[in-house]
Amino acid sequence: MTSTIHRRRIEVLADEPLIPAIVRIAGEAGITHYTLMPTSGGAGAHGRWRDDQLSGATSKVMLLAVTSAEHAAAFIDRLAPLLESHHLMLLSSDVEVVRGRKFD
Amino acid sequence: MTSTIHRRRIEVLADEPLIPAIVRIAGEAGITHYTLMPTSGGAGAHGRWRDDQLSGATSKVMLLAVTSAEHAAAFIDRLAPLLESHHLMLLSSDVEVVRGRKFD
Amino acid sequence: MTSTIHRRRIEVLADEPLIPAIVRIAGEAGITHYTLMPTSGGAGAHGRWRDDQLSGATSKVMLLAVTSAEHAAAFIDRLAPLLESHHLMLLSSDVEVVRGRKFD
Amino acid sequence: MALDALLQPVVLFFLLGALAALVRSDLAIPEAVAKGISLYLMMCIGLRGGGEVAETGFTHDMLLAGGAGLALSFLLPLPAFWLLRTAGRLDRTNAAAVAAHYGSVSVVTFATGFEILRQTGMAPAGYMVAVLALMETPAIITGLLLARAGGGDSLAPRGGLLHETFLNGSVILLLGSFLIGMIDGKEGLVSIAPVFDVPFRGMLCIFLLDMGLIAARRLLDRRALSLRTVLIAIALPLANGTLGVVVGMELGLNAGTSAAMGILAGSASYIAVPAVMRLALPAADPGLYLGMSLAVTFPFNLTLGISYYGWLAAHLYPLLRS
Amino acid sequence: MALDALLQPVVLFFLLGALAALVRSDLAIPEAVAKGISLYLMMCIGLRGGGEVAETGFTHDMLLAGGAGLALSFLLPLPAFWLLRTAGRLDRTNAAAVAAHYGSVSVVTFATGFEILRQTGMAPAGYMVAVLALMETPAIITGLLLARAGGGDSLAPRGGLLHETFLNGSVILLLGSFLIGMIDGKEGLVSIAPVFDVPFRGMLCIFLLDMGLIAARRLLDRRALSLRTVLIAIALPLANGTLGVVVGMELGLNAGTSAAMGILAGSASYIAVPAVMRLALPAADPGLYLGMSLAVTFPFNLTLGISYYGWLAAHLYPLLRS
Amino acid sequence: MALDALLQPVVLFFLLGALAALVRSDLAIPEAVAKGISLYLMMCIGLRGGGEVAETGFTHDMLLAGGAGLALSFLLPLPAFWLLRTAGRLDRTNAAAVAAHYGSVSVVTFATGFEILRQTGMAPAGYMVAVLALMETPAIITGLLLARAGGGDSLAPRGGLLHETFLNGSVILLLGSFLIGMIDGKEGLVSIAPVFDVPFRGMLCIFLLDMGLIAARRLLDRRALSLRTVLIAIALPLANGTLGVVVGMELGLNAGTSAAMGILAGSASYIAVPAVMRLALPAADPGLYLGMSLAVTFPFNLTLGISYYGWLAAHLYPLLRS
Ligand SMILES: Nc1ncnc2c1ncn2[C@@H]1O[C@H](COP(=O)(O)O)[C@@H](O)[C@H]1O
Ligand SMILES: Nc1ncnc2c1ncn2[C@@H]1O[C@H](COP(=O)(O)O)[C@@H](O)[C@H]1O
Ligand SMILES: Nc1ncnc2c1ncn2[C@@H]1O[C@H](COP(=O)(O)O)[C@@H](O)[C@H]1O
Ligand code: NA
Ligand code: NA
Ligand code: NA
Repeated sequence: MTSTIHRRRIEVLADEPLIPAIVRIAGEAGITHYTLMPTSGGAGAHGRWRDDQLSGATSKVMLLAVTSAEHAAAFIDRLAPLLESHHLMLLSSDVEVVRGRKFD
Repeated sequence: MTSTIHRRRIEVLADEPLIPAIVRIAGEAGITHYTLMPTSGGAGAHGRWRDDQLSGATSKVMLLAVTSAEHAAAFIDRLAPLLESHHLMLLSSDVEVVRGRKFD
Repeated sequence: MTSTIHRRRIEVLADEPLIPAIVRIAGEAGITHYTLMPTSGGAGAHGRWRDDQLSGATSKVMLLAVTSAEHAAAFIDRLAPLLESHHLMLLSSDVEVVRGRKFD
Repeated sequence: MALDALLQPVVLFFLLGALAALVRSDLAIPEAVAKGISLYLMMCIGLRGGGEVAETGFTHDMLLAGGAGLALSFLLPLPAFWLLRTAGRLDRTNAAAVAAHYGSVSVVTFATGFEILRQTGMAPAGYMVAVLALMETPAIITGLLLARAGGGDSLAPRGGLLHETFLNGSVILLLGSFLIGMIDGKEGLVSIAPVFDVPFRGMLCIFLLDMGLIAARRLLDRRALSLRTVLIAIALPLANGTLGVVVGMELGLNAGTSAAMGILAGSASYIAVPAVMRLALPAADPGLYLGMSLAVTFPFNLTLGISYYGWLAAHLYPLLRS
Repeated sequence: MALDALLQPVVLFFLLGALAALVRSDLAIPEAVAKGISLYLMMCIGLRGGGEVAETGFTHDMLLAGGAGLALSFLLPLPAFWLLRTAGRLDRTNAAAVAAHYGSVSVVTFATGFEILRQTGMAPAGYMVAVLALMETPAIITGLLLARAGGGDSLAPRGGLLHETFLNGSVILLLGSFLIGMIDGKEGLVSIAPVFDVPFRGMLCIFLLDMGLIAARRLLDRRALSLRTVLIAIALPLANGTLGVVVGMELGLNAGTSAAMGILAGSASYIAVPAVMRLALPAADPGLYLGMSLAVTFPFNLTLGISYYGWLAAHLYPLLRS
Repeated sequence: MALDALLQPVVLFFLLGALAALVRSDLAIPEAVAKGISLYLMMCIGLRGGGEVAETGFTHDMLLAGGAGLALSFLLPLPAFWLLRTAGRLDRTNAAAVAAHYGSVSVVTFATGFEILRQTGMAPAGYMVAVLALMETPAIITGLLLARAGGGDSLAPRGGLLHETFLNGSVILLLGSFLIGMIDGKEGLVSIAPVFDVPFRGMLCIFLLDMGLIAARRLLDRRALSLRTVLIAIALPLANGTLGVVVGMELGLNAGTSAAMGILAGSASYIAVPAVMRLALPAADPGLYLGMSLAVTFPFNLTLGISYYGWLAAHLYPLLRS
């Protein structure tokens, strides 16, 4: 049976215009591999929204990054102060991967 | 290092026309914040499907809600009886967030 | 309160043209139920990419399958040797479901 | 007429799509584009109909046709329900859901039929577009009554199902475009004709290419379809369509308009009704009602049905008029 | 003119969309299609303007109009900011973000106004398209200065915000199409006119249907909008538009061109500016600035504003010329 | 001719897109729309070609051109493979994958060349569309043989790779539209010409704007591209294109048709082949083969290649005929 290693699964939901900046911050935290997933709508403390590609200002993208506990912690530390001001959602959970090195 | 709090990550996959109703039920369970994610196809006990925007009747949407254990339980209790009849998929897992209050 | 059962949540990110083959392999591992989710871009060891529907050769799809530990292990065993050569990402995590039998 | 009709680009593109799906090609039209075109077609149909009514004004025929359309949409599900329960061996819920589809109408079948009839000099009256819009929803109500379903279901929307039914996007867009067409009249529409009139047939080709793909893929995954249901999905349009033509004739409508009435009666919905049924009768199997209406009845009407309704109207006309 | 303008298909489709959203219909245009059409409209406008300038060549009027446009875009946010701070009771950041929107312009409002003015024989000069492009971005700079925001924000892009501002997709596409229009001239554009000229009005109808849906849905979810902000969202276009018309007149531009200047000054951005503001002033509420510009000002301009600016220009013209 | 060709709207929009990407603007065409347009272009090309063949009927030239096309597609990958292995220093798998792209063809390069040749009075024969379709797939087989790859790979589809290859969506749509064009003939297509003929050039502009964005963005992320591979991506079209023109001439095809043969031989696939290669040769780097074909060869052909093939054909013609 293939052995798996534990890593952190980090998910950040952010407005589309903010994604390049968040990717940059991830890089600063040592996270260079990620996947972007589309969303179609939602609701939160700042009201409802539905995907709007017109200006892109109110469409949100989910950034998924699987990484080591250290990098995850560094990323969270950098992002934490921005969560409230930038209406971000940050999730962190446990995940298992096969090729451990690939997700450091 | 930023401290994180444990919450429940609830995911519900449902046909697009059912989403407003499910959002309503979530609200009754005290869950008012959520994110909708698109899907492009799949297969289950009721056969294969691929996204069809024509009538929307057979395109499915994934509703993601991060909430407290109590609200999650209340939501699951309300949804459980509908899972089979409405071809829903309900997933619940552990997740860590930074701003605990925001996800109660 | 509705009782939930633990299952494995398997996620595989793969180039669109590979999905049918991966679905086939999942079937061989006893996994016949799955959901496909779109992605819009990302970066990894093989560089950045953004969704391209022109040839579909460089757009990636996330396959989500919730299943029993055994089936999950069988699937991972079959997929492990292909991960590197086919630029796949395989994630496995714990998830709770209501109707256990449905996710065996 | 049959063969000519079959060899028209619109039909050939449908067959091309079906063929591509049957040989399991990966050909696919982006869903967003297909959806956009289907909305576009509704705007075209609505504007065209409204523009013509703006010229002819309200006529006696119009009221007759409207009343007949409403009646047909309300009543056609009843025999269909009976047939599906007996010959089709479906349970009450599924039978009711399917019956509603056959009482309602298919916008694209109507559009294609309209084009084909125009080609053969049997252009239907413009007000039939209004009849089309009128016929979309009543069948849903009959279907729900047959299923004994109400707002009882805990997922049924607050406002009740009628809201979902009458404010369905396709209904609103069709009626709204029809009104705009009536307000602006043909002259007022000239400036937008390059979009909503001239390219209509061509756009229909692209849409039918997609419909061919969708229909054939449903047929391949025919889990829900049995030989019985397939046969019924051919018998219902024939019966309903014939009835529609005869009703039109009896009301004194001209041949083309009666043919259009037949097309409406014989067609089955795959946009408005499925969306409501999924919500109102979740226990009903979408694979069944979409399989029957989209994978069997739609192709049948497109390839044979329309020509038959046209032929019937053309040949009954002299008899009934003499 | 007002009523005629209101009954044009373009406006009626906007109202249809708004109505559908208000009655909570599920009607929706796929985002990809809406985005595609908005890019298409920019290409059309750019090509048309460039083609005309290629004929007229650079004129004195053109320079005057361009300078005036730049000045208006830079300065209009100042009084707006003051009004939003005092009467609107907004904090500095939100006031600055909103002010930037009103200094900038709305491409679709301009396009619709252009069509309506042409219909009434007041076709503006082609170079106003260049003025449109010039006016999109300066207001953003003023807005950022008013908010005292710079690259300080840790999420601000490396290249600073000016890059985001001037290389915004809509700005590039508009200017690029304008240049292509100038290079190829009207003759060179003949072969692509069937796409970029003839169908323009019709495509605008589809786009405005979507705008109606978006605007009304924002209005329904008017969490961020107060009566004060709604009133300001009507007062600003009136004031700015009037100023724009007068400035155009004073510069000796003809009536139609002055009206266009009024439309530009009176319109508020909902594409370029929100995208930059979301990044530059994250603390500002998108619900507020998009609510005001998209849900209030845009419909106001479309239904009344444009007609008013045109009327004003038509009546001031003789006075000032005599 | 070169400069004229460069200043045509189609090319200018490609350059605009490339420029926007190079300055890192966020301009982007929704993928669904781009995909929709690429399918539309294939339908147009197929219908047009089929319509013309319906008039001319099958000719001796047609068979010659078809045979030559097949041969070129099968054989061109061989010298390309050798060049990529030696000068390009690529491993067997990557060399084989890239070689297959250059044996196959680019539909949009052909379409653009067709338009440019028509402008300069060198309209190629309609049957070249059939040759285009014939040339899409044989090179894939040669490529797979060169890579010594078969169904061995555990991910290779059940039906083997030939299914993927010959039933690729673009191949089916092109051939299907060609057949429909032949069946209905030019008269039969008149009613859909407003969609599939008149707007062709304009739609091509929008598509090329997107291609410019995609190509330039690939170039910016040229991880996989070395100077060697870039030079080869320019040498191959020149060599293959010249060969194509000469072959056409030798077969006695007229200048325009020979130029089209050169365009086909000189162009590289970026739709059908990558999709199959990703599946058949997963070890091959998509960044490499898409980078070469899309980011280097496509722009080269569009800006210089097409004009060169046309020039060559125009000048060789008299020589060979005398
Ligand atoms: N508890 C939650 N669960 C799922 N999504 C959330 C949650 N909270 C916020 N979001 C998403 O994040 C977006 C911004 O959150 P907020 O800043 O609270 O408006 C919302 O519109 C939702 O799409
Ligand atoms: N075990 C599973 N893993 C992932 N997705 C599932 C699973 N079971 C069901 N689904 C999704 O839920 C849909 C409805 O499930 P069913 O009611 O079993 O047909 C399926 O079409 C899948 O998209
Ligand atoms: N650690 C990671 N977290 C999230 N997504 C990843 C990660 N590694 C790889 N991916 C995704 O998988 C794709 C292929 O990975 P690679 O083979 O490393 O290029 C990347 O382009 C990403 O979209
Ligand atoms: Na019917
Ligand atoms: Na303004
Ligand atoms: Na080639």
